[in-house]
Amino acid sequence: MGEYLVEMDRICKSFPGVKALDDVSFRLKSGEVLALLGENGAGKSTLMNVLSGVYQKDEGEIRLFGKTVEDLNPKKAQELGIAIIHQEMNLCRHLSVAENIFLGREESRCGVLQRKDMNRRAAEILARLNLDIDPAEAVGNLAVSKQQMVEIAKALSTDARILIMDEPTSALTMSEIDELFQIIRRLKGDGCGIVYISHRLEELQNIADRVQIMRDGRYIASMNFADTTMDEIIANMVGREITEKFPRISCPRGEKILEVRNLNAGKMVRDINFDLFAGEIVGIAGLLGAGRTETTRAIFGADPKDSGQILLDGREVVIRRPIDAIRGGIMLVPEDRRKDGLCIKLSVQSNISLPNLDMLSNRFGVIDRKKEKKLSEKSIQDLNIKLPSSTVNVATLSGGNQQKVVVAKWLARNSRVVMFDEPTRGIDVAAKVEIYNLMNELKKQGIGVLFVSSEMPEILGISDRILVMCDGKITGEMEIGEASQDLILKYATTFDTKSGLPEAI
Amino acid sequence: GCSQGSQSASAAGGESGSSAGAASSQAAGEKNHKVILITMDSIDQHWVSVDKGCKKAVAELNNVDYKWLAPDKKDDAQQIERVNTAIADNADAILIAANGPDAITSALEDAKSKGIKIIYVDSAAKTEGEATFATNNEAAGKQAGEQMLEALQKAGKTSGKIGVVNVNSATASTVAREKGFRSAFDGKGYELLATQYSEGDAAKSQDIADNYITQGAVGLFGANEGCTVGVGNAIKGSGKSDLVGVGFDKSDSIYSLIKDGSLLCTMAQNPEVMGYEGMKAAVSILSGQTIENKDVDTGVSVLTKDKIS
Amino acid sequence: METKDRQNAWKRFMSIRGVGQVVTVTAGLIVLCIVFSMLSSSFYSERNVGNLLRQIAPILIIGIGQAYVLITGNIDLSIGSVVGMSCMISATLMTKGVAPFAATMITILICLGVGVLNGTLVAKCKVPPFIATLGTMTIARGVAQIVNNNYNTDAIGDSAQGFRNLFYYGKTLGLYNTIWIAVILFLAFDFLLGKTRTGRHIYAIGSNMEAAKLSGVNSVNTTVIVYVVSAFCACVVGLITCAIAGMGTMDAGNMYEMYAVAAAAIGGISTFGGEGLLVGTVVGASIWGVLQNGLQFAGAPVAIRNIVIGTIVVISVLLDVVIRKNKPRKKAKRVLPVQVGSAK
Amino acid sequence: METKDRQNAWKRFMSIRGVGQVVTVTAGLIVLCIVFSMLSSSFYSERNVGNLLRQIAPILIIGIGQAYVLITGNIDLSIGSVVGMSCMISATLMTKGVAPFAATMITILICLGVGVLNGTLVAKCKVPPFIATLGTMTIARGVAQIVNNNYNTDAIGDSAQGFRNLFYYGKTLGLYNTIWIAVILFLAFDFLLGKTRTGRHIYAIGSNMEAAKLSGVNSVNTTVIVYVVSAFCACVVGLITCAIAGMGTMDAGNMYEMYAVAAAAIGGISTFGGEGLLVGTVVGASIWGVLQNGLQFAGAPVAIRNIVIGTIVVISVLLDVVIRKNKPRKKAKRVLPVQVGSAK
Ligand SMILES: Nc1ncnc2c1ncn2[C@@H]1O[C@H](COP(=O)(O)OP(=O)(O)OP(=O)(O)O)[C@@H](O)[C@H]1O
Ligand SMILES: Nc1ncnc2c1ncn2[C@@H]1O[C@H](COP(=O)(O)OP(=O)(O)OP(=O)(O)O)[C@@H](O)[C@H]1O
Ligand SMILES: O[C@@H]1[C@H](O)[C@H](O)OC[C@H]1O
Ligand SMILES: [Mg+2]
Ligand SMILES: [Mg+2]
Repeated sequence: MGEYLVEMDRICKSFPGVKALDDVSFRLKSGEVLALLGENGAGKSTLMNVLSGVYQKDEGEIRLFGKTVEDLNPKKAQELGIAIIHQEMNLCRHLSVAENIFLGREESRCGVLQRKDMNRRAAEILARLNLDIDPAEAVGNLAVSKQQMVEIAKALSTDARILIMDEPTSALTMSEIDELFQIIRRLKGDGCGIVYISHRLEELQNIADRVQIMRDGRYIASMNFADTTMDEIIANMVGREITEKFPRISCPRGEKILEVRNLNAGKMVRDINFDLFAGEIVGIAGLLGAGRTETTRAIFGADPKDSGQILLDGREVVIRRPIDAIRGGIMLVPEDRRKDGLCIKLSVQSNISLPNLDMLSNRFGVIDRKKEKKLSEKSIQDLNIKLPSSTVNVATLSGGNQQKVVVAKWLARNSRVVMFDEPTRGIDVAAKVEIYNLMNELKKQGIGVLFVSSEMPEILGISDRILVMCDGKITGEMEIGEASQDLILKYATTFDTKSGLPEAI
Repeated sequence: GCSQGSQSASAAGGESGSSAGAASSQAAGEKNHKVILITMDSIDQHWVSVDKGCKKAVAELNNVDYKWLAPDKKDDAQQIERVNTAIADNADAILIAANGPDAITSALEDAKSKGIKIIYVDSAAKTEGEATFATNNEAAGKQAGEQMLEALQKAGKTSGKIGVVNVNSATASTVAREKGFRSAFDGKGYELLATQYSEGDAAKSQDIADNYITQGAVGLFGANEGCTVGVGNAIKGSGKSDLVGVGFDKSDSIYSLIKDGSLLCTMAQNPEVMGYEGMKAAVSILSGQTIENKDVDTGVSVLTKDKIS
Repeated sequence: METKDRQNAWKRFMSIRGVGQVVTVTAGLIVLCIVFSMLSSSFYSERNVGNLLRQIAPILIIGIGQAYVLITGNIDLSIGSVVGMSCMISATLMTKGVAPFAATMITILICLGVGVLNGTLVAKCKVPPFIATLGTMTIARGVAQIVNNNYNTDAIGDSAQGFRNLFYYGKTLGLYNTIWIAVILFLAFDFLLGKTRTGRHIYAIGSNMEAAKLSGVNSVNTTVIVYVVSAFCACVVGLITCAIAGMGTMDAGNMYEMYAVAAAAIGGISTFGGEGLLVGTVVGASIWGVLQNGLQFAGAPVAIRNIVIGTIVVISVLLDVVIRKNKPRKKAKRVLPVQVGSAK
Repeated sequence: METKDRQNAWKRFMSIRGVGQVVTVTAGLIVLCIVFSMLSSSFYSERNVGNLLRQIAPILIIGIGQAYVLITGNIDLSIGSVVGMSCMISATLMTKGVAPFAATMITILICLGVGVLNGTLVAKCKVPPFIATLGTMTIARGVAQIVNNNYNTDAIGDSAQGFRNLFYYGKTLGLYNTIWIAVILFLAFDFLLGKTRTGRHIYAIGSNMEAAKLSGVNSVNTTVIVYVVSAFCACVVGLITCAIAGMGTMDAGNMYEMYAVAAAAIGGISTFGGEGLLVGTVVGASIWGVLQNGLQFAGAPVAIRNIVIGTIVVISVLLDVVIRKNKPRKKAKRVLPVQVGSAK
């Protein structure tokens, strides 16, 4: 392996109130893939943002290709050969694919944009990634995974020597990930250095040469991937051993709580039928876009239903709006916490009480502050949420705690059914375990738990029964004893012959 | 020097131009009369002239604290607020050009009950004032109409469309002018088109006048300064020298439009006289004298090309 | 440790929705009052204080309405026209012999209709609020004009003296009734916003519409409510305007929607929604009123007045922005960071 | 298969930033013209067409400026006041004997200053655009008033006849100069927006500010540019207004910022930023102008006019919203999650 492309020494970076990076050093050699690992909030993105000029370091030294650089900004970093795929999707949805790829680096002749040229060059880059995307299509019209690939294409188009990928695969399909790995290997062969950040540790064995681990804004360890084990990595990340990754408990199956009969809603919820019993966690597996989110939303009344019945404890409930579901005791912990879960400008207390205000106010709608405080403080305690006081804005909490707030708002009242939609997406190992424990707790209390997840191991590790969806329908159901990855995959790809062949497998 | 001894004198500038040396040679111990002018807005030249007349009188009288409080546009609520302010500011007399006869009445009655003397300039309100110095707007409007009629008949146009550009339907003075103007054409065989309102904005007035011309109008009337400028410019722009434009008020722009023949004439009011006489009357009343003529028509002169040198 | 706790408590207090801004501008208001008292002796006279408060009242009332709308992240440009409509409708009815009470009720009903229309267009038809209310602003002005056939009305007459006293000329316990009306409306709407379920829903949809919906908030109803509140406030100001002049004027309320935004925004209501305290609007409206009144006493010409007011609007918001900048900010993230175990 | 391709091409065409809305409102414009021609014979006369186009020109020009600002997701409320400022400054200078050319240049420079101030407040100081430009709106009106000591100016005089012809009264190739000015500005700014890097950056920051910044787009400069364009357009309209009246009027341009929003929004410029075609503004301004002009010919009273215009503003945007809603939602993409080995 070659010389150092990047040497960062003793970097410090503070945000008001948080020391995000504390004396962190970092090395990247040419021709290597370095996996940068750590819990949520460890400082990975911040470190890479410093390297790519998004943030200015407070202290420390950065050398690129052996030369000290100061005053990095995104443009300068790009010119020096650094490309970054940011953790948050960073595209302009109104602009075309080609316009996004060349944003900030447009080619123009005598002031006139060379649109055709750029479209042609974008098409070449997309072809290199084996992507069938029209460069003239507006990005907003593409599926999320395709958008992610456009971001990757954008990074690659700069011919950078240093490529940073911050969770690039979280929205990609299997074939796209394969494609990405091949490209990474090719770039590595060309002498590029690649920083790879991911919470999906399974991926590492395919590409990682070296790992660096961070925790609480500090450097913890760095080693060759070949010389370490996954357990050692996790222990370093978390600061302690995680004993049980999937803490299953067993309860006797009780009576039937929820019955969904012939539910149809839009194109992605077609003739859904299932039951849910007390004392069990039912997992819903499926491919991305199988219609699971839409199914939970339809049950909850967030989207209109076309037909079908929902029975709770044997009685039919009419759910037209979320409030009907809430009153009936059916809760939904939504998929996208930032977008759907929290009112970020309000206090923790207000967030927790929001769906429960009917219980907290008298018949004139006046809120009983004392009751409100009691309720929120109880749920904060129950869920072990760490915060200075329940009146602080949720925005000031760390992400894991924010997420617990999302859960807390639904557990504060007596519920019969709780639907979790991808509750562990993008969070680290230790936090995942807390969420599993929580679901187990509900199950013990006799509450029906519906658990939507795209992660096969956790579906298999936690559920008592698994439903598989494909193309808006339930295509399979199995007890945990008979479940296997292969079986789930088989059901998950049982498409209607009418609706054509799957686009990608 | 200026304004020793009197705290409230002359913190003023611009709008409330306090007259030079107003307070200077006042006998020690004797209080100045505080007189406040409240106009409809601060925009038209017309009010500037009223203010000029006031200042002229103030300079002669030498015992007046004078302020001009102007709303930034014609708006009843703003005018009422100005009256309230004048009361709170302990005015002895208010010279006011009432936006309309009704709206301001209660506020003025309130002022009267505090012993403040009310003198109307330009436009009176319903509550009785000490005196009024104004144009008889309806008569002046009729006069304007007669000027146009005469010119049209002289040109052999005994029928045709006539357009009217007014400020809005709420300003009593200009509505009266329109009424007078229209009355001049009663039974004379012309078609008076529906009035269009421009808020006295010259550019808007011109768009309206252009459209009238397209509709084939033979004569155009502007009810105040802005309207008249718009009418004159539209006639000028159309290049139709046979169009008859008649308007109200005087300003530099209106003069040049008359000079180059775009406008036949304008009804020149005498705003300086309103201000000058109004101020003098106020001070007389405040010093305990009675005035004879309580309702003075300050008159209009018809300004035609040959009357402007 | 203890001082740090106290410091933190202060910081926390200052960081609650808009408290910081309220504190800053209250200080500004006090400074303004002192300056004007120094510039003119009549400014701080008993008479002028009553007068000043009465001048502030209408701005405060429309400011409350606009604040409600702004907190949901929307805007209401139709306020001024509704003031005009209310003024013209009530006056026209009274000149036609309708009893003041009945005229008032009918006027309120019609104005609330505009609120319902605004709310429906925005929440149900998803028309951008700026455009929706620009449209209703134009329409409502048209209604104000058409109602008495494009003329200001005649005087509403002696039988309406009670009406005029109630809304403007009368005093109760030594204070003008207009001031009482503003105080009562403020207390009522502050209670509604701060202490009730509906109020919480208003903040919630302004902070995150999607999350609020999924928490069972009826976003359409809530949006309609805020626009109805706004229209109601504008309607009351229209009645006051009618009482002031004793007649209906077609262009009453012109530009009031902007004064309302200024009052609310100076007082710390975020134009992006989700935050702000109604008490801020009181301070904002007071600053606005004090400026208008004080600059008149100081004899500042209209032009200077505009320049001063514009500058103060910008500065007051700038201050807030500067203060916020120094407050820790979380970056919005697709993936949420979690701190397990290590969080103290 | 081929028809499907053609369908797709059509769909894609209709889905490009704002094309759909442009097509819809163009149809509306044609209908309006037909209706007015039927209502009044003079509407479709040669004379009126020239006139009408000249009346549309200023609205188009300020519409272009506002469109630029709206596409970045901001708003410019100072447009009307800048029109007034430009009118007063140029007129005052000319009455003071400054040569028209020099007066024009000085006026433009000062107005561009307002644009720079707006852009800086919004992009650099992060003041919400609504408040920032509400402030500069008030300040600029104050400047317009103060410039000639709070009076409208005298006539700009005979030496300025060339100036007046250039901006309003003269014709070139049979068309009024005002129309040519609008056409040239439209072509230039359409080119800038559609064909250059700056134009692309304008769309980009309106679509996703964060992403644009990270791609090296200078968001502050770009924002300043759009506000400068807006101020420049307003300035030109101010010069036209001065040429029309031959004098400076302090309240020139009152409310023009709203007309500008209406023209842009009717023409499909999204008030949320990121999309819209400048050609839409041409249609939007035309609708606005045709309504004003046509309703006068049709003899409609002012009140009816306001109601009609307001309704059309709402309907035009409503149509767009409805069309968007019925656009087929993206069909579900079927994709597989990663499953690379199992965790060790
Ligand atoms: N712009 C910012 N302002 C304030 N605090 C910030 C900002 N960006 C990051 N932080 C804080 O800095 C710390 C490190 O965050 P960072 O995003 O680098 O973590 P990460 O390791 O990338 O986590 P994840 O795996 O969740 O992406 C966190 O406490 C975070 O809240
Ligand atoms: N508002 C929308 N506009 C366009 N497409 C949508 C919209 N909402 C959902 N979809 C698409 O409908 C499909 C079904 O989505 P849904 O979220 O129900 O699937 P899912 O099984 O929950 O998948 P995921 O694991 O991604 O959440 C997805 O492909 C999604 O892209
Ligand atoms: O006489 C006044 C003058 O013409 C002004 O311009 O408009 C209102 C009139 O009362
Ligand atoms: Mg990160
Ligand atoms: Mg989902």
